[in-house]
Amino acid sequence: MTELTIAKALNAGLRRAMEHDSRVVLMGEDIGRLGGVFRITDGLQKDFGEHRVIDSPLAESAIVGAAVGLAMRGYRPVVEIQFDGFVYPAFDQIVSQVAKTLRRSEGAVRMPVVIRIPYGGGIGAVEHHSESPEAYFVHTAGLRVLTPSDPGAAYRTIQQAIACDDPVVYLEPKRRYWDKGEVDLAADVRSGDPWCSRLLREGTDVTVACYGPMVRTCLEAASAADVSVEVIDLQSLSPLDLDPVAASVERTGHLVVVHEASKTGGLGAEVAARITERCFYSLEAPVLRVTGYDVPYPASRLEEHFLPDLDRVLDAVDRSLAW
Amino acid sequence: MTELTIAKALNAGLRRAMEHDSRVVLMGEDIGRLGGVFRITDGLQKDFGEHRVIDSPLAESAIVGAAVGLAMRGYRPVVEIQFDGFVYPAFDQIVSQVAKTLRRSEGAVRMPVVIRIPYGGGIGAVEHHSESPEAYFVHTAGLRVLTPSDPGAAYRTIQQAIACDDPVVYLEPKRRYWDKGEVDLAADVRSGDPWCSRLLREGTDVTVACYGPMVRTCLEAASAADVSVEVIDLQSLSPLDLDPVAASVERTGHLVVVHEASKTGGLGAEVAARITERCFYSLEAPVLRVTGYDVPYPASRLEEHFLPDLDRVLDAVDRSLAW
Amino acid sequence: MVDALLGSAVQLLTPEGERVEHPDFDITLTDAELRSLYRDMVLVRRLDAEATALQRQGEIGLWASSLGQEAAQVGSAHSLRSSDYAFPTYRDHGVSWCRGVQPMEILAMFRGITNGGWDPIARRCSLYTIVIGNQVLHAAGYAMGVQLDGADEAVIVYFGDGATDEGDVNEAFVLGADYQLPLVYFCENNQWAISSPRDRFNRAPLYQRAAGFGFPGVRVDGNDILAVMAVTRMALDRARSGGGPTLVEAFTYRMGAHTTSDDPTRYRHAEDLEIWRLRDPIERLKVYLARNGMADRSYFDQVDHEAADLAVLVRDGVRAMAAPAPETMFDHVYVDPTAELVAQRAGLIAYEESFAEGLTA
Amino acid sequence: MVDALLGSAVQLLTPEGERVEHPDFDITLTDAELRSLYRDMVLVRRLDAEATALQRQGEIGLWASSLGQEAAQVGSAHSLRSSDYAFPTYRDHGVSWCRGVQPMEILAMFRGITNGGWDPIARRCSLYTIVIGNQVLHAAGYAMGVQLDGADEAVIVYFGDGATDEGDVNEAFVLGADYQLPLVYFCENNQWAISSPRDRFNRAPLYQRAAGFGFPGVRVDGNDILAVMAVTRMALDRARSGGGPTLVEAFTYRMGAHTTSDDPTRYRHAEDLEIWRLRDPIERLKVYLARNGMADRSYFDQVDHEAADLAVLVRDGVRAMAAPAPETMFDHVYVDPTAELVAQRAGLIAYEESFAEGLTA
Ligand SMILES: Cc1ncc(C[n+]2csc(CCOP(=O)(O)OP(=O)(O)O)c2C)c(N)n1
Ligand SMILES: Cc1ncc(C[n+]2csc(CCOP(=O)(O)OP(=O)(O)O)c2C)c(N)n1
Ligand SMILES: [Mg+2]
Ligand SMILES: [Mg+2]
Repeated sequence: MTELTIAKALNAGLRRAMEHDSRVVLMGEDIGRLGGVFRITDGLQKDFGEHRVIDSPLAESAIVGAAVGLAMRGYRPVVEIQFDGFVYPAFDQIVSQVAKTLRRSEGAVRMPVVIRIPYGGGIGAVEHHSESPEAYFVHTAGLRVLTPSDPGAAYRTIQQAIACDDPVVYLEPKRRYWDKGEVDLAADVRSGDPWCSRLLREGTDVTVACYGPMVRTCLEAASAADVSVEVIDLQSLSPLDLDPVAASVERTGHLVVVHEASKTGGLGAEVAARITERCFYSLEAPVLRVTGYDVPYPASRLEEHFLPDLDRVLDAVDRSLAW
Repeated sequence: MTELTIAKALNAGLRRAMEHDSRVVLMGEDIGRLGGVFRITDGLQKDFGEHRVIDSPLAESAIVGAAVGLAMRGYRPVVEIQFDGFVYPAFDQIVSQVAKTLRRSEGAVRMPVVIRIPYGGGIGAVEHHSESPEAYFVHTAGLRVLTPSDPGAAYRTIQQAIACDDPVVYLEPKRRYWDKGEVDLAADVRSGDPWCSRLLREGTDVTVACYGPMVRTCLEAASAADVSVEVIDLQSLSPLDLDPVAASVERTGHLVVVHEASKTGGLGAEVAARITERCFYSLEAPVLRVTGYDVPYPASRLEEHFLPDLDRVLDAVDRSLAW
Repeated sequence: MVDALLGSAVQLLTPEGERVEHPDFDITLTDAELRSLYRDMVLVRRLDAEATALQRQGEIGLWASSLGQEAAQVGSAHSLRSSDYAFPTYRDHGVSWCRGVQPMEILAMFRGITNGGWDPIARRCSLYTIVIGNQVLHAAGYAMGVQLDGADEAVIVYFGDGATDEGDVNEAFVLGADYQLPLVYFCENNQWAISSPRDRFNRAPLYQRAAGFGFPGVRVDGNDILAVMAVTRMALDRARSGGGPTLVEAFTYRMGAHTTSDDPTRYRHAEDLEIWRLRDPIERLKVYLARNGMADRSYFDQVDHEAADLAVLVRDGVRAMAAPAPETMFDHVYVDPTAELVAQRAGLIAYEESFAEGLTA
Repeated sequence: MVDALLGSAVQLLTPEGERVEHPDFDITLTDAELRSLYRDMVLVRRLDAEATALQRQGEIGLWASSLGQEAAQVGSAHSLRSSDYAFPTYRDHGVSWCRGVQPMEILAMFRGITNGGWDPIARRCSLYTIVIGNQVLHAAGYAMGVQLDGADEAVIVYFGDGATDEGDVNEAFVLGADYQLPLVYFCENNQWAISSPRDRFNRAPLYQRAAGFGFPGVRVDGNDILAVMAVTRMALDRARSGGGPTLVEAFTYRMGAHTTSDDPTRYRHAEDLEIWRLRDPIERLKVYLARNGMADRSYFDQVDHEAADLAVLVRDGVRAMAAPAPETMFDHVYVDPTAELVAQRAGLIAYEESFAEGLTA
């Protein structure tokens, strides 16, 4: 086991995937010589060459559209969108082409495309650099959506996303890039299954479901709570794996869902709707949501008030128990 | 009162808005000489001139981006996206600019932009012509989203959308364009408030919430049902007006939400989550959703199986009552 | 007027069917090759006519006619090697035909039983792309792959005059120029984007767009199949030999409605068609073939018979084309279905069966 | 090398500060006007330096430096009438400065207390746009409005060399050409888009992009403020008089990092800067002013003093700039808040107050 940051774990995972399969090519703005603005691809162009780590033009639709074409040719493109707020120019290619090509071609043309996006707030950035767009992708049939929450998961799931024959929107919790954790670099993880929730902390009173950047927040909240909180990292946002959540809620009777994205139409609504349907007679309180507010992501000096924090999670835990 | 189709009611509403306010300009592909592929703008270029009914280039981002600039200049642009599936190239301008400019400018720059989109399936069209993208817009803070369900509502709400100083995504249920209904052309409706649900049919056993093209389906289901079904047309998808739904559910104890869009991450989830939180002790069954499946919109000869119909609504009503 | 617009367009066959010289472009074809060009154009036109009729009869939902654009499509597609790859639009029946896509495969989408219709990898011809401009980026990405493979292949991508307004097409020009891709951008300038006339705004000639991005552009008389082939071949050869991309603007005319849903009388004059009828691509080649003794009456008759047979095949085939089972909509959403989709699929089947039971009960 | 790249760029002042003639462009300015150009460039550079320092001290979160691009920005913005409208990027502090935007208004966004900073309508200068290329379409739409109004106004929009890759910018070229908009596309080609060098791919000169869309493009020495003004003025005059759009490519260099988050040593050589230091836009004008007796030592000293005062004002001003109350994030999401937002706002306030109570209890 090696101690790595999420950033370095992703770098190691990308390297491993490229070593394993020569059809894996990387493409994105500034990912080559610079190694990406977050250095996730650091050193990869030097080691794999300009033909496999491709500095793209400043054009997101082109990046994703070219990935579609590369996949049609049998490549496994892994593209980087520099920041969450810059994925929207590529939205058309993602929704109309990446997500639908397998279906349209009746299985003839696979889209093993990974779209890496650093997402979420908390780093004091300017506008458009702190968005949480996951709900858009989760609502889009044909896409898979993954988000790791610690270095070990990052190392595993980035390789599994690349090995997957379906398109994967891979959301990297940028404020956690520098969080450290143990990674088993020796393990061959490609064949593992990332499409599952992870029970990260057992508890008996309330279940908290979260993902990506909010996982650490929720684990901290659980440690600080004076009740027993079970914490589940959803990890796979599409498809959702709610079996562990339902099983947990059947025991606790209480569920709180936490995400940074705005509340209305966010993933919390889907989790709430499904769990309520599955666990109608177990729930002792409605599923509560702790989320960003329904406002454009605010200027950075206000973001701490926008982002769910430990106290807001605990507050919801209390409200659920007091229902 | 005059009997009109939704298409003609929209045309009359647009005409009225243009007569009333010379800052209202229309822009879109083929909307001028041709009058739009659905003829919604028929005759308007002839009567108001090429400078107010502008045939645009074939470029959706340009259409919406130009609308932003026109609004900055004090105009009230009403743009047409030819079909639902072609709004995605404009998604970036909608999410990053249309939705955020008022907030970014701290109120200095208003965005009275209306983005008209014929949406939904059921007309036997080829791919990309039957999408229901409303969840994307509802999740985007800063946008308002409206969808009319009958000619009277169309005539009223299109004018109210244009009179609104916020940006409005105006979703027109294309399969209902030719549905007829009574319209009061004499009434001055501009100052009315479209941001509300409409109780369309009273009932006591189950509440059905729906919108746009599904309203007629649900009304027909209610007529056919052997229980008493209350039907509420949400009409304003953002902001949602759930007071009438909550009031209804407190009486019926049962709620079914119906939409064409895919289930996961669809609007039904939000309605379910909110109503469950508000009416936790009144609900005798979980909120059930009748929706399109989580697949890309299918080829047209399969669409009748994808789209919720009268029987699927009744089936959900039964399941809710039998819970 | 057309001639003025055609401007510097490459021409090897006049509208009257006379062979002319061009300083930069030439082509030599055998009589058999010339005949097969004629044959393909006639058959594609017949396919188009039948499809239009089938739409009127309600057998297919929509049809986008290729009428008048046969030389541009058949000529360019004939220039491809079988190892090359083509990305057509929804109107390029002449292209898919030449790639070996079967008539029923082409019609399946318009009948509404699939959003695809053929195996794009086997045919080396992508499915029709409906979102304007999207496929131009796919072609650029595919060409990047060809380049990475070091393969002796070229890629051709089709799009309309209207499509050049879209961001995607221009971003694809950037990709082509940046990476010097083995790619031919083939723009069928048929003068109309639905109701929007190309010359409405006195726009710059489309082929000139290329120079601003850093690669050559050339305008060809799109109703002259010899010129189309000469220009496209040269562009494909350039592509394969590492010379980078070329924009070919085939100057032609959409003789029909935009699609069967369209009513062009609302925005263009019937007279405008007359001038283009005189420039018909099939008649032009026919006159040339006949005048030069490359084909005779019996050959033309034989082709007409083939066309009549095709018409029967198409009519019968389309009517026989049944919709797949409803639950097939759950196939191929993902390579392996998710648990949620397995459940939704089962729900649909059970639901449909409940009616069947109801009926038998 | 730079000179080779500059190619046909319009120049009126050599890097050595010598006035030269150009066959097509000229400009006559009073000594006072020339001095004010110098003054604005010096002040903008000082603002830039202070902001960079404040970022290092953690007082602002990020800064995008305009270092080296002062002539392009100040020269073009000085060419505007007050009734014209400007659409700058995040780097165009020289532009916003000349439009009368106050230093604290510029810095507010970088300090993270707003995503805006000033009233764009009052300043006739839009807010900085961060999504690359978006504002070019806004400018086109705004120019459509100017045209509809029949107003004697022009619009200028700024964007970088990298931005020309984006679909939006090219779609904006289509709009400009189609409607012959009163618009000047002002591209600051500073040779870099973060780590991506402009000449990486031997791309076509940027100003040539215009011709392919049907309007003129011109390259100007972006470090020569006289040439920038001469070219921009002519383009603005053309725009106002119905002549349609122009693309101006100001050939310059990004002397600093992309932003304070960037580390350019990873992708470019320090030596490359040397050649551009010799082409410094401020020094060039200073030499010209001094050599021709248009300004003397005392004037230069006075400007330096003004710059020092500005620095103090900026430092103190930024440190004093407090974050607004948390609940202001709910303001101006809609013109009138929705019921849901009223409730969420109340929830936030109550929640924050619960801590205050906790503290006092
Ligand atoms: C992104 C997008 N916007 C709008 C449409 C609707 N539409 C279909 S064809 C067409 C015109 C296309 O014109 P052109 O590119 O010249 O091709 P042509 O139909 O003439 O072959 C339009 C606007 C679409 N399919 N995709
Ligand atoms: C749509 C979008 N993609 C990516 C980015 C991230 N980004 C910010 S600046 C920049 C480079 C811009 O280069 P250029 O247009 O030359 O302007 P310059 O910064 O050199 O002034 C990039 C890629 C962005 N802001 N917007
Ligand atoms: Mg066309
Ligand atoms: Mg630059």
